[in-house]
Amino acid sequence: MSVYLLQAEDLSIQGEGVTIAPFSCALEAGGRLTLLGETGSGKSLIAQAIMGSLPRGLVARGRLLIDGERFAAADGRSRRALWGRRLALLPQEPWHALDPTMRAVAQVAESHRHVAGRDRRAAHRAAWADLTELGLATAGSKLPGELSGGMAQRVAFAAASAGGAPIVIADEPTKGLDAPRRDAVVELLARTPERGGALVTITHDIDVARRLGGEVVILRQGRVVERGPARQVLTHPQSEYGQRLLEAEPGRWPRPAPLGERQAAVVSARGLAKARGGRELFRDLSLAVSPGEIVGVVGPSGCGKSTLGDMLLGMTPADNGDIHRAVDHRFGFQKLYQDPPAAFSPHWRLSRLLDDLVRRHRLDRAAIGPLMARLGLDDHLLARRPGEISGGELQRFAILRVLLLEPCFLFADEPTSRLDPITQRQTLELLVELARERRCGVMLVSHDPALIERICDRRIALGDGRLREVEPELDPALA
Amino acid sequence: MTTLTLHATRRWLPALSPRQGLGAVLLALLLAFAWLVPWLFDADPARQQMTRILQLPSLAEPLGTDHLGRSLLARLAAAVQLSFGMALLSVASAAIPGVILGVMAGWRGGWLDRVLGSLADACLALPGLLLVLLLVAIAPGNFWALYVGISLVLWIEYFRVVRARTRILVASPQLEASRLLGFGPLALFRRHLWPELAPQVLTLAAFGAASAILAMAALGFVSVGLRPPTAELGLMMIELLPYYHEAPWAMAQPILVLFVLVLSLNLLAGRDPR
Amino acid sequence: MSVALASRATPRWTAGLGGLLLQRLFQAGLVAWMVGTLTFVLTRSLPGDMAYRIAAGRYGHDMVNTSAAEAVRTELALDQPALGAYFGWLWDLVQFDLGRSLVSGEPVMAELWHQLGHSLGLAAMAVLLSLLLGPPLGLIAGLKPNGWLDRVSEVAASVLRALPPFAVGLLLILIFSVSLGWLPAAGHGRGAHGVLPALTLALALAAISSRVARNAMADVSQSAYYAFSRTKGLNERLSFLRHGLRNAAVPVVAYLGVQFVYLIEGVMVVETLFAWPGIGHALVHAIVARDVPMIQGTALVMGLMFVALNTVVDLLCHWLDPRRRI
Amino acid sequence: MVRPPRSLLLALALLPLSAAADRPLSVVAPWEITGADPSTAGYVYARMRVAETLVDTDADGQPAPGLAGSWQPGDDGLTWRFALRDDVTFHDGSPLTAQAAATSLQHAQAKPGMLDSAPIAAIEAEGDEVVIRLDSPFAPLPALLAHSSTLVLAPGAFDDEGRVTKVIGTGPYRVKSVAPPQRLEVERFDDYWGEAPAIDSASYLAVGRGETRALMAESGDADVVFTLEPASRARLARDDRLTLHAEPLPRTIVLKVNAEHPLLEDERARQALSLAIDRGGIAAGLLRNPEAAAAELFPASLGPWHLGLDAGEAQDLERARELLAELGWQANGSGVLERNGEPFELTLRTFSDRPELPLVATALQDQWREIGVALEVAVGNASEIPSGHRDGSLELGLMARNYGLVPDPLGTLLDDFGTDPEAMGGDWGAMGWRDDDLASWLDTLRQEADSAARGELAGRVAHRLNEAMPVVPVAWYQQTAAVDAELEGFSIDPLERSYRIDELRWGE
Repeated sequence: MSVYLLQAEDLSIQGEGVTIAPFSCALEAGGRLTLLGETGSGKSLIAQAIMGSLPRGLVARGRLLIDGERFAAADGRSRRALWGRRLALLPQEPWHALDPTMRAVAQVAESHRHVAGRDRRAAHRAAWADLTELGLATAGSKLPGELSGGMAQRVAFAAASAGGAPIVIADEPTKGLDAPRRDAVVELLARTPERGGALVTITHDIDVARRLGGEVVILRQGRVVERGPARQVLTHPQSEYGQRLLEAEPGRWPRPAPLGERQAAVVSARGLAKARGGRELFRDLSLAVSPGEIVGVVGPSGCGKSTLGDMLLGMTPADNGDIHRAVDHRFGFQKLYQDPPAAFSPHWRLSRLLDDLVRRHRLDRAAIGPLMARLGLDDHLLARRPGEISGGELQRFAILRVLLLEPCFLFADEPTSRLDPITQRQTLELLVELARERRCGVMLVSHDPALIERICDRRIALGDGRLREVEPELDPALA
Repeated sequence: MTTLTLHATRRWLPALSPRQGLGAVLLALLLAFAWLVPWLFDADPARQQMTRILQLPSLAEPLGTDHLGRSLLARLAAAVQLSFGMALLSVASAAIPGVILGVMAGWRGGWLDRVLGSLADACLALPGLLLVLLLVAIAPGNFWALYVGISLVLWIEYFRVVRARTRILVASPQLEASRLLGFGPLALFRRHLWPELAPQVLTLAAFGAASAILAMAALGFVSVGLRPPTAELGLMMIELLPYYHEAPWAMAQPILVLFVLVLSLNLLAGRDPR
Repeated sequence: MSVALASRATPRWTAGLGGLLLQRLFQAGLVAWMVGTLTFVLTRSLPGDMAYRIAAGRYGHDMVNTSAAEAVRTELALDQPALGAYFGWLWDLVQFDLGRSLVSGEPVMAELWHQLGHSLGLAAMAVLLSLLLGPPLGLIAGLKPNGWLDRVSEVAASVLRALPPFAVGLLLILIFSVSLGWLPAAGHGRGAHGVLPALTLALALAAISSRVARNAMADVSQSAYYAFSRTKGLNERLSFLRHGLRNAAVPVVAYLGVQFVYLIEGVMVVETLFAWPGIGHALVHAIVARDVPMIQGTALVMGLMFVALNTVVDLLCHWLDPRRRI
Repeated sequence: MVRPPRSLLLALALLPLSAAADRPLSVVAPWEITGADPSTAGYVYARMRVAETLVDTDADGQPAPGLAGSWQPGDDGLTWRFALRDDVTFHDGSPLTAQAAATSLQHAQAKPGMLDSAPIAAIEAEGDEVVIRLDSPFAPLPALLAHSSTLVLAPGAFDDEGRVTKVIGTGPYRVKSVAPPQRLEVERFDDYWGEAPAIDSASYLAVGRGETRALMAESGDADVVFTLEPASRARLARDDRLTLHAEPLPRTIVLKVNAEHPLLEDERARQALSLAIDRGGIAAGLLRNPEAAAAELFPASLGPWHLGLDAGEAQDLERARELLAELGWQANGSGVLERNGEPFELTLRTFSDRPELPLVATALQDQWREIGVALEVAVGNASEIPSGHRDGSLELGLMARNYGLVPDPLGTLLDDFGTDPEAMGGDWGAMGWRDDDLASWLDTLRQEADSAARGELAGRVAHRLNEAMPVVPVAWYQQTAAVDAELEGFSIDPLERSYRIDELRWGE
């Protein structure tokens, strides 16, 4: 029996508009492999090829060796018997991957019963044991709808690994989670290799790759750009793309130009307080945002960051305290959203959406051309629908749409948390430049403290019910 | 891709998929048949020839004659014109209030939602058949009152579907963003709500039209609402029913026309966007 | 490590039931009042002389003449002022007294009991058959959207939607009783009599419920949790039973409530065609013969039956979908 | 319910036949059972031989002894004495006495029914005779007592308010169960005074739709099916498991004309409308029975009343146009006749209880369009014709008038035309028309007993009605029935009084 748990030889994928170059790897017991790359680089397709769950229309070629057994990559059906028993897949966005009408414990117990083969009572006990060990004792009998992102991730992990599969493939395990929960998930994943299994992780987050260690493979448009041990690849990357990827970490971004003197605030608030569902979010909070200034708000998810922004825009009432806005500009208060496609009606071409805006506010069309160039958007994008262009391009289009109204205040609610690192850096740099140029105050919300520390003029930390004005020089260790 | 998309729908409806294209073509053919026949053949739908009843389709009479010797071609064309008009009226008189109230209930929520909701539940409990029978009795022989009566019950389906969809959409960021950009309620409805609701509403319309005509046939079956010699799809089925053994092809024609109507409206409604 | 049974975060299915039943009770009261008033107003504004109509209903069209009409007018005191009659009726309604049929003289409740029993039996058998025919076909079609079965069932649904119930009924009689002789053509008495009318109704209902089931299953089979149930090791059958069926059942059961609207219209036609002594058939005669107490009684009972059926559907949805209990 | 020993022996004796005898007979017909009272549903109980009347009818429809063995009028024609049979018992075992018969008839007279058309002063019982006293002589009284609304029921059948709670008659079959409006089951009554029926039990089912009735005959669910749709008759004739029967009926499809209406008051206008009707086309095309074309009111089965006119000659479009031209009607642009600005437009009321009536109305609509008459057809409830007669709003009414309600058509004619010249016409007869001769002929016919004189008067009445056309005949009816080939002894009662199921037996 070869020492390798999982071996892939010249694994390649063809299909409409998708080609993944031949890729090989070998994972022995305790081995870790991380596929690092941006959206569309084909990293999740490789994982699905290994599992044998490629969508219709895509064909895999090459050979796979799992636990000594040889499989042809093209024949996905043969590997179905291994699902849950030898190969476990931790899906993206686990809160969608759990059955909304079935309680958490039942979804874990069914893996114990039908995959691991335990009888009903033993499976039930094992499920409760898993959940308690993951700190979910109270969440066991809840429905997925009642669980937070982090809790759902751990329930999905328990369900996926209940079958005792030695090889675990985790697809974007930290997507949409805030910093503390991201670290908890990384630690959870590390258990499999520590217990003699093999871990394949797919992520776009460099920090996660660094913490996991083991072999790192950097992918771009379906081709391997660089591979090697994490310590070496993630500190001194040889390839040019690797370096750009590293440069995209907030810690290495250049500091933006200083604000200069503060003019009269575009929006200021005094003694704000808000409670939600009986829990107090914040009390007697006062702040002011002056034109061109970038104010950062950071804190764990659910601490009321978005609610604060909505209050400044006047969309959510405050429990008490008052808000003063620069009155002369009716459409001056705009918002950027976390999930760009959700902020657009998917049925219309972008050109028509722009026409509506121009016709509504009688703007002059001449301003659009230069602004699009500035945002790096070329004209043929206008003929497409929001769903047919990338997340980065759509977010930049959202910025274009907002800037046409010359806003005086912009609330950016985690605008780049779903984007890839390079696009994230590019988008935020553009946002800061344009805010400075157009003297537009920005409140930037993010769950990534390093990002907030790097580009914001002032920082507000929410979380333990009190407002803490954080020192400008944030200690990098906290990142 | 069909070339028949009307300009009005271009602004309101996204482009038609091949499936919808087929539906539009079928519908256009049916309407062309209804409006061209009286123009090409000058046969009078009410002229009877007692000596030539239930004739097989022949060159002179392409669709044969019915139990009174009347030309089925002329009658079917007249029936399609009348029934389409009234099915459209019935669907519109059900869809328009249904959609408007649905959007209002979904958008505003709160007490308005509860009031409209309980009104809809109460109306759904009204035996629709009874209302139609009473309306027919009040205005005997008046088809229009009858078709509106039929839609008294149908509007609730539109209301429920639209309210559910609107509730989800109103909470979504796309509407919030557009509202911040300064778009008014009508623009929001046209750009965000209608394209999402259109497939579902049109599917309901397809079945609504068919059930309106079938309700007419059901009433004719218990000899209520008859008004000779008008040719109406539902009533033609009843008139030709006794001759189902002798001339099955005669009774099959109105049913076939209704089937093409249902299928074309169904295809036109398009696949559910989900 | 003893596992303390965590406190029940999601309450048993009976939670939130009280509120639902109360709301339905309120709706029943509203329906009773609305139906009563509406039928009262409508019947009052019916054209034609009520005395003549009732005489025709009683003595048949051969024997109806002015003397018969006058006898009926005096007997039933038809010239009562409208408002007095309305409150009189309302007062009787509160005491659950629906009065006597003007045509047959029997108490309305007795007639309704006999006819409603038959109609309810037919409707129940029809819904059962439609659930056996429609949803299973729809679920299988939904597993492979746009597959050949999906297209065939869509066209079949359109055909069944376009076919009038009496055409379907005639076809069934021709096949099953005339040529095959398995089932009686019409009438009532033995259980076998109800099969063909119920099947006629069921086909119309199945056409719609199969499309609803197909759409529901198409959503479920393309959802993330269905894929995860497969990749975590469950075979196709277990995934379908444990995750596919239940999630697809919720919209299908919810749609049941709306289906009864079509059922009542179908019942009228099927009862006339198969000579089934049901409520639809009786309602037509009641309206033609201007038998006002019978019309009001039938409308009231049909309305309340509808509310009851919707309550049952709500309970079923409440049980099936735990998300509603939070 | 313990069966009396005597019938037990009888049952044993018939054992070998019992296998065939106890196969139930199922009868299907279009008419529903609205209740238990003879005035509303008497015809079903009479036809299913559950209850009987004092007077019966013989094979060719003349009055014959029923529960009353014999009867004769007093010399002044005002008191009639009916001698009852002495060997008759009701289904509840009680004997038929004169007093029981009198009370039953008194209940019948209190409710709307056939007895209203006779000037009855009192009905009493004297010894074993029922004595009926009249205000004025009325020759066709025995015929009235043959109508199903005068069925004789046992005293136990009535509650204290005179409502019939249970049908206890004297017929060969007794009610086993009744489920209005559709189903009635009867079983043999062993102590029947007449000849015991061969078939043990029978059921009656009311089926409204013609197609369903035909299919029940074809599928063998029904042994005897009455009133077949014209369209399905041809198909059933070809089925060898069934035998088809058809009998002309004294029921005629007629047009009731409002003779006071400005367009219709002139006799020539009525003649023109009658001449424009293609009776042959309607009879052959719609009713699928060419002999049904009726140029006159009374069919051949009514003997002296029948004139024997040919339907073909009754159609003459040219003559019709001439008559209308004489009255000053000219065709306007759209082909409709007009006279000083007023178009020739009429509304015809009919009803759909009899499915062929709306069809005939549609045929008339097109045929009258040929001569420029615009006809609007309103299909509604049967009662709209008598109520239209009463308030004068009726213009034309298409209906099926039964001149054989009782064995002698005079009864119906007196209702439809009347004998008082000042107040002629009736709900289902003439409207706004008077003719002194006709009134006097009908009046003498009421008293005249000699049949030769009655025959001559009948001919004169028929001729006058045919010229004046207060009521325009269109077509005669046929009673049709599809019978299981294994049944023997089936015949159709021309007066539709009885299904004669007691004469049926299963062949070997």
